[in-house]
Amino acid sequence: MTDVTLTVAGQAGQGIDTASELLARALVRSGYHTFSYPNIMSRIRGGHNFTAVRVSDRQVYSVPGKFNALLAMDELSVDEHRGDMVEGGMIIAEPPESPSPRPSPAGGEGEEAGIAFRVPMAVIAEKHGGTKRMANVVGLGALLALTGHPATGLRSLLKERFAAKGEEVVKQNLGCLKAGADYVKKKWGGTCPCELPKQTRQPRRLLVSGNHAIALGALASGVRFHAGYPMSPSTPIMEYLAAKQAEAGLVMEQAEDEIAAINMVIGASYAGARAMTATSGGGFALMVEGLGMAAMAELPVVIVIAMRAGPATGFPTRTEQGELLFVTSASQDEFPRFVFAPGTAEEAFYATNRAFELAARFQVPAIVLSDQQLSDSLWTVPSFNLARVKASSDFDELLWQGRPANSYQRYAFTRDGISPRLRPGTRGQLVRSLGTEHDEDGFQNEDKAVRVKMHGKRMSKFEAMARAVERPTCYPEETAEVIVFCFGSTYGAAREAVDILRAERASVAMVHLCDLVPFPRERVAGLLSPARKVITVEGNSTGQLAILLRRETGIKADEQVLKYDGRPFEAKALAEEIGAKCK
Amino acid sequence: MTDVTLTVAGQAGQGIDTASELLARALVRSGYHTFSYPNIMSRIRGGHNFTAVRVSDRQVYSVPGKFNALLAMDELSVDEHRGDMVEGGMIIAEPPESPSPRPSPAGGEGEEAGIAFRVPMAVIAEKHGGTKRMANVVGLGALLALTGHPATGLRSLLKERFAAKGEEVVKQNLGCLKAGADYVKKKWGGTCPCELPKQTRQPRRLLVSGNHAIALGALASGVRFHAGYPMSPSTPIMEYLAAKQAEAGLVMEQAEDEIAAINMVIGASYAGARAMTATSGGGFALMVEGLGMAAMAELPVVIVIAMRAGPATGFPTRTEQGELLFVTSASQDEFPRFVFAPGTAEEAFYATNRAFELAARFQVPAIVLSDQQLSDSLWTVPSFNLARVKASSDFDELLWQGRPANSYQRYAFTRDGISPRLRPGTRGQLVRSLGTEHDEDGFQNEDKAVRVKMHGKRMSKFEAMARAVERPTCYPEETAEVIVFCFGSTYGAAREAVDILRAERASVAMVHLCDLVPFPRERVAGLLSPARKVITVEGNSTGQLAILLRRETGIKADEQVLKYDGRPFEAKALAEEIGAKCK
Amino acid sequence: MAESTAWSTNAEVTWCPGCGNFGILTALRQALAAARLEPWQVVVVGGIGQAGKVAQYIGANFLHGLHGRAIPHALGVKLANPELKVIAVGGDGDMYGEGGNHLLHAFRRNPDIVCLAHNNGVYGLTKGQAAPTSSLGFTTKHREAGTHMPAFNPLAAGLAMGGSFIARGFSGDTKHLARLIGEALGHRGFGFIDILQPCVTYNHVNTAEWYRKRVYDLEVESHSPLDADAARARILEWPSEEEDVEIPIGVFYRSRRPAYETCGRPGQAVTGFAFDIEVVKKAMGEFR
Amino acid sequence: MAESTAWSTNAEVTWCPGCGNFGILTALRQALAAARLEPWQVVVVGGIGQAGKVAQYIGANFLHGLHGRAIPHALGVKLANPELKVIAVGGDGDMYGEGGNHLLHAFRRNPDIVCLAHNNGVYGLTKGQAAPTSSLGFTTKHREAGTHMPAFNPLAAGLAMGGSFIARGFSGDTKHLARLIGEALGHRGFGFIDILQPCVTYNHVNTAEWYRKRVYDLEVESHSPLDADAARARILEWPSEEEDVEIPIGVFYRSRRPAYETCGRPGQAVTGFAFDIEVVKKAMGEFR
Ligand SMILES: Cc1ncc(C[n+]2csc(CCOP(=O)(O)OP(=O)(O)O)c2C)c(N)n1
Ligand SMILES: Cc1ncc(C[n+]2csc(CCOP(=O)(O)OP(=O)(O)O)c2C)c(N)n1
Ligand code: SF4
Ligand code: SF4
Ligand SMILES: [Mg+2]
Ligand SMILES: [Mg+2]
Repeated sequence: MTDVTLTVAGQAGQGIDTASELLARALVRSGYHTFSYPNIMSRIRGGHNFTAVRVSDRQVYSVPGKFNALLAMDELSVDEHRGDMVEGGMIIAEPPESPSPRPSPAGGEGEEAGIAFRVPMAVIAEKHGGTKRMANVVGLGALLALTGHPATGLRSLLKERFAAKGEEVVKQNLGCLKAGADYVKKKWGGTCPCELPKQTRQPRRLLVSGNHAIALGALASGVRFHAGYPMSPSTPIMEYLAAKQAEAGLVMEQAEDEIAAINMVIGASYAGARAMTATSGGGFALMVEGLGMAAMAELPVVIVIAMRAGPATGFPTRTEQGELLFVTSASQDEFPRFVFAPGTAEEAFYATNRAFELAARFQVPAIVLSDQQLSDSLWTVPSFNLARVKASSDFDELLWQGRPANSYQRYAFTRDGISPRLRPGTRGQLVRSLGTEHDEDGFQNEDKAVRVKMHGKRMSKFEAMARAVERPTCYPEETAEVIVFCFGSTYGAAREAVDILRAERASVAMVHLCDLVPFPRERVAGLLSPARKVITVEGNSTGQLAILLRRETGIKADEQVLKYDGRPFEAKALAEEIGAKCK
Repeated sequence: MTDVTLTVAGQAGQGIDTASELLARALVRSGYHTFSYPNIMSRIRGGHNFTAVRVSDRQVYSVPGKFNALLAMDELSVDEHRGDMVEGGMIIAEPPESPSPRPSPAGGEGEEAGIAFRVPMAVIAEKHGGTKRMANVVGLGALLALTGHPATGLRSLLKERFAAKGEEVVKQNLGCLKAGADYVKKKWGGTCPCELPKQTRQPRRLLVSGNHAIALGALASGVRFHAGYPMSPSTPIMEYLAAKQAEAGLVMEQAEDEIAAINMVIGASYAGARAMTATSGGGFALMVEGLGMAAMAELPVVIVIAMRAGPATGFPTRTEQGELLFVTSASQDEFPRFVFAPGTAEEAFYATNRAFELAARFQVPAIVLSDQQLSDSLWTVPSFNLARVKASSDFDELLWQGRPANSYQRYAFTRDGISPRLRPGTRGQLVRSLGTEHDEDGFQNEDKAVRVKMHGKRMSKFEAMARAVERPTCYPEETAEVIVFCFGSTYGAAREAVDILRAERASVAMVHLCDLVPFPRERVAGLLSPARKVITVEGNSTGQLAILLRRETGIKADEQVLKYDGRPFEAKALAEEIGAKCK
Repeated sequence: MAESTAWSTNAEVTWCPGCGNFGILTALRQALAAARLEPWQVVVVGGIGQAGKVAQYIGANFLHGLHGRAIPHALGVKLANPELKVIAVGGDGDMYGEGGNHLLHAFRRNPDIVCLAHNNGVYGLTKGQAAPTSSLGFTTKHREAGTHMPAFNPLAAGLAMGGSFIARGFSGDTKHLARLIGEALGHRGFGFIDILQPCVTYNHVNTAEWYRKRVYDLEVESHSPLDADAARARILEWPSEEEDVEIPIGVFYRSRRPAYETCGRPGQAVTGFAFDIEVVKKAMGEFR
Repeated sequence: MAESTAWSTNAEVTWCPGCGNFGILTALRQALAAARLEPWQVVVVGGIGQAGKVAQYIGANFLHGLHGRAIPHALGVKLANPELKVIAVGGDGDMYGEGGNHLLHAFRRNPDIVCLAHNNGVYGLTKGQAAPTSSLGFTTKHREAGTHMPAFNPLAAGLAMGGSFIARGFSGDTKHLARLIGEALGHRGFGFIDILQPCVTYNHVNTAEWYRKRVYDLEVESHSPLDADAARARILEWPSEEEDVEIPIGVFYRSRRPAYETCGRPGQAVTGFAFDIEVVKKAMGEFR
């Protein structure tokens, strides 16, 4: 079994993203599974960023522990990650300009785990017709050569990627790639500190970030309107849909602020468009009033929230799961809503589709709760199955043809609390929507009996909504002595931790909750009965999932694993923690 | 025992507020307890408003059932409240302009409970030098005469109230009052359908709205800065502090929107002022990001939220308790906060003081959760005891005298997580506050160890905060078989319902939670053990207090009484509901 | 063409007797009736306040939204379905206070939306606080010292932001106002009208009388709305402590700019449920 | 007087090499050093974005707040303690996008606050989206069609709102900018400076070169900042597709208006814990 980690590190602006993405994609195309997590600072140039690309022949879901290889674009990266290398791991780095004060990493020197391969990447890049900025491609060439993996995949990828920039650029890139490989082959020919053999099967998989999976999920659900305001780590969703405007016939509007964004979405939804916005916790805080407006007017909206560490501006580019309870009860007074917290990019795609479908069906807001780990990581996923995607119309205009003029009642009382929708602009009918308490016709009404009935109508949807959500995922079985509960992107590490523990013969299983509101109460209660011990694992400091579990089922988690340092869980460390609490 | 209800009803703009307030105040001065709840529509003129003034020789806390007297300023009010009268209750109204289609109310006519006293109030007002607008004073005169209560109190009140407008206006008002009394004395001399005898003891009590009690609590806590944006039912707090600016040396700033308001408050708090804002749920929704900012920067702020029915614009002038869970977890990520939900105006005064003191001591945000019933009602309260008020400084400038220049660390790690505060402008020291994760000096920092420590520092306050809050109120004892739990202004009706039930020999007691976050977990758990049955009573549709109880203690309420029609609980109806659930 | 009565509704009108809003409502109904529009083609988006209630009093589609948010709501409607005639209505607190940012950027965007701002110089529904348009020194019940800010000048803001239709009406001159709204309805772009509206209950400075004495019609003075400099000068005409001048009403400025919903947009309604699955497949393929 | 070095901090400056922000930082430090202020007398309030980081780079008190909220934060500080010298700093996204409403009303209020808006025509920290000041047609990585709105003109907005100090600086002319900031620091009122700032990473239209070729000093052209009409005309000078004109920098307009914190206010710091219990007793008595 292969499970190695190739890390690209350096300053913001040194092409860490590109290099690591190209590397991962080439490997995915050749049949590997990958998981890349970008560790980024809130700046555009300089500082220290690194992306660890985990590569395996099985599916991988979480950040690695140690690195097998490091492509260090600056010396700081070498210093920073020396201690992260596996014994004998390779470090590809520039020859130090001046001998560093600390001993430079070298094989067998005892305290250093990494073996240094000093490659003058910038010089080589310049020599091969490129600029210094192509040093990363030289590095990639060197790295790949040292894994013994064929460079063909990367070569065709570079060709595709730079085709638009002209042949010259393609040639330079290919030249750099080759020169990097040649340099190491010549100097350290035959060394292969981290082997990545060619895979035999090459299924058609995608390499996609969580954000892009969500955006694709929206496209596959017929999204036609997105208004947003940039906010890390959600911005790529809006950027992606902006780029797709013409092709997909959709409107992407960058608003002056988040309040405008959500209220435009509400307007578009009223008009009849499938509408969404994406933001992070701070932007969502500004949308809270709009959330209630959508609910009161019974207009479906989808809000994606990619959580980052807070409070307030917090850690703009780092992960956390601190907003579960917030989104569950945000906005004044009460109304039904959906909350989904997918665990992987694949689940994010389908959960986004569920969000659109169920929001439309029940005419309520739906929230997709992502986090920086899920949103920013690059995931290897099987091609999304469009046959599994639900896409149905929320309008039945035919219903209204031939009806007496002006007979439409936006908030007609019905058996299931759902009043048929109509688009404004339908001949002879008027559509009245509002955020004030109202009667069936959609006029403001202060009567208490009307209030009780109308509020009841809205709230009554909740039960059917509870039946419409998906059950939690149990892995690998339901009868273990210890059950680990988690939500969102903690799934990956928890799942792998369970594998590790079970390999050590521990009776542990896990339950991942994606569909959190309405809470799958019975199902979870059922899962708990045979369990001896409940451990919750989440990326916050108060144990919000544990609180939710308790308030919904009365069950108190026996143990909690909490993390709030802005970094994702690591499977091995998590396994140790869980293991310790199992005893 | 006296417990009667005198209701003033009519259109917005007909002086319902003034008349009912004068009536209540005169009765309080003469030794009665009163409770007035204004039932208002979201409009300035017309429509139908009414204020029921409950008058008793014992303390009263909640809206009445039936009315003993009705001063109806228009015929709609007569029609509207016919059915609300006790048998033989009196209705003072204008002679109908045209005979009404329905039989006009008269004593002994069978289906009508009220006895009509037709007084041409407008005509009398105009005859006595006043304008039509003084019809309400004529009505008051008539009403008081029919209770047999001396008019001296009301007379001196009118003198005080209109002194600033000149003697002529005073004279007109006194004339109208007397003319009203004379009219009924002449026509129905000797009739006294609802007696209000002179009280012997006349303790110095206040008649104050919940909003004004909160504003006074703020003044007594040294508030020096308020920024706000008008929103029913909180607006009177801001209006009151605006009027007190010069006298109390404070700044009241009407902001362009709620976001500006909370962020000004944060700026003022940073500068060192005791600062607050007041709003309703919709305005608070817009302040949610600022709440997190205050928390991250560790700046004390006090936010008063007067809840109204929602979602969205909902019922702008009606009551509800739908935001308990929202305020408990509002804003991104996690931080400690206080939440107080006082039950009476008296409690609101002291809770506001607690909010200021504890916010300052722990450098955290504090929320005072009021609702339209608490905020808008007029309460009879004993003079607030300023000796019970805590008012201590949150700064110790002396500490920094003689320290080396530039040695101040805003976020210094301390044993209790509380770093000494300093005002910017202190010679030789710099104060750095921010909403991004930071080190002790107050500089942005992305290190994970620093994050864990700094987040831990903030969160660590929670335990001491939990020790600082007040215990829930038990009434009248702790060992009953049934315990009713409530929060906020539901207190009054619940308390009276318990009285009613105990008078019927039911073993019922109640617990009122004012200090809700940190939740008094042990105390509540302790209270629950001997109880056979837990019933929660709250003004919302999902049972948020029950959810909070369960998530904090694991205990599930056996029964819930929920109300969400925008109207407050009535003691008698509530007693019946609780009684039914006791069985 | 729809009759004028078709533009009313069953909702009880809850304004104070004598309120300037009645004149605006009448003018709007007349303008709609004159504009050859059918009620179902029109969406009125209202903010929260006395002014915003207009949404419920016009017999058309309505979205009666949040305080301050009529413009983003309206923009969402218009971008989603450019075929609808969209009218955003709100008070001066709504449009210039809570929603000030949206108004600024609406002028820049220039969507084909009519925007009516009822300028009564006060917060009516919340009982008489100063509004952005309250004049300097305007006192309120509880604030005897008066406001300390010069009044917000919405027309100047519009001109500064590149607005394409900048007008002022007066609720007391319904005929003129109806014509103005008609012009705004005909304009392809952001048709903004600040409407002077007496509030008989809370604004005792800018009364109907006060306005009636001072307003004059720009057209009569043969002002050319194509002349930005002239517009700039006219916009500054407002009575002050020092000088009691007349108040111009009419179209101050007008220009041709493409309507926002036609700029780089699908150009047709994106409402309803229909999309091209092939686009999704292709999009997925790009992640290989 | 504090030395210029006293105005720096230990925080690592995280801007891209070549970023225009460096020039602004230098100019601000120079202006502060020249202004006879002590660091502890100054509060820098920063928004969120590349520009807002200035708060952490100036060796003074700072409140580094929320995106778009530097102005209300600053106003709170100033109203609570008028003795502090308060400087609000933010990007064009910060000040004109998210915080646009606050800026509008700050011009009206006229607090004695210096406001520096780093105008790089782009959202820097979030990686290159169009900002309100992006020029019409400005393309971004993902939006090849470009923006469809004319650029926000902050100076025109300021003038329309009755701003009392309206200026433009250029990060590439530190000396001029330092003098301008010095003037704003000396002005008793809202000292607003829009600062042209190249973003080497994301704005390839308005580069340092582009600006350097075009900027000219208003003072050299003997523009009088007391002449509002002249200011209005100058403010419109900006290169367009049709005409490539020069860009004026300097003080466009200046007027005397009382600073807001002196209007009907306690007039002194309301910070710290001290209040008159007698006032409370009297207040209580009023409810008898
Ligand atoms: C977010 C929010 N803040 C405050 C309010 C309360 N509110 C309702 S109407 C209004 C202002 C009314 O003034 P204006 O917009 O001028 O309208 P008018 O009543 O004068 O027509 C306010 C502040 C609200 N509904 N929502
Ligand atoms: C409420 C909120 N929305 C969005 C963001 C994300 N954000 C951070 S900086 C920024 C904009 C940066 O642009 P600008 O203000 O022009 O500053 P610059 O980086 O260009 O100096 C945004 C949108 C945020 N921090 N908070
Ligand atoms: S308060 Fe003023 S604006 Fe509101 S309805 Fe009455 S008169 Fe009109
Ligand atoms: S992205 Fe632009 S504004 Fe930000 S630091 Fe780099 S050059 Fe400066
Ligand atoms: Mg108004
Ligand atoms: Mg910028």
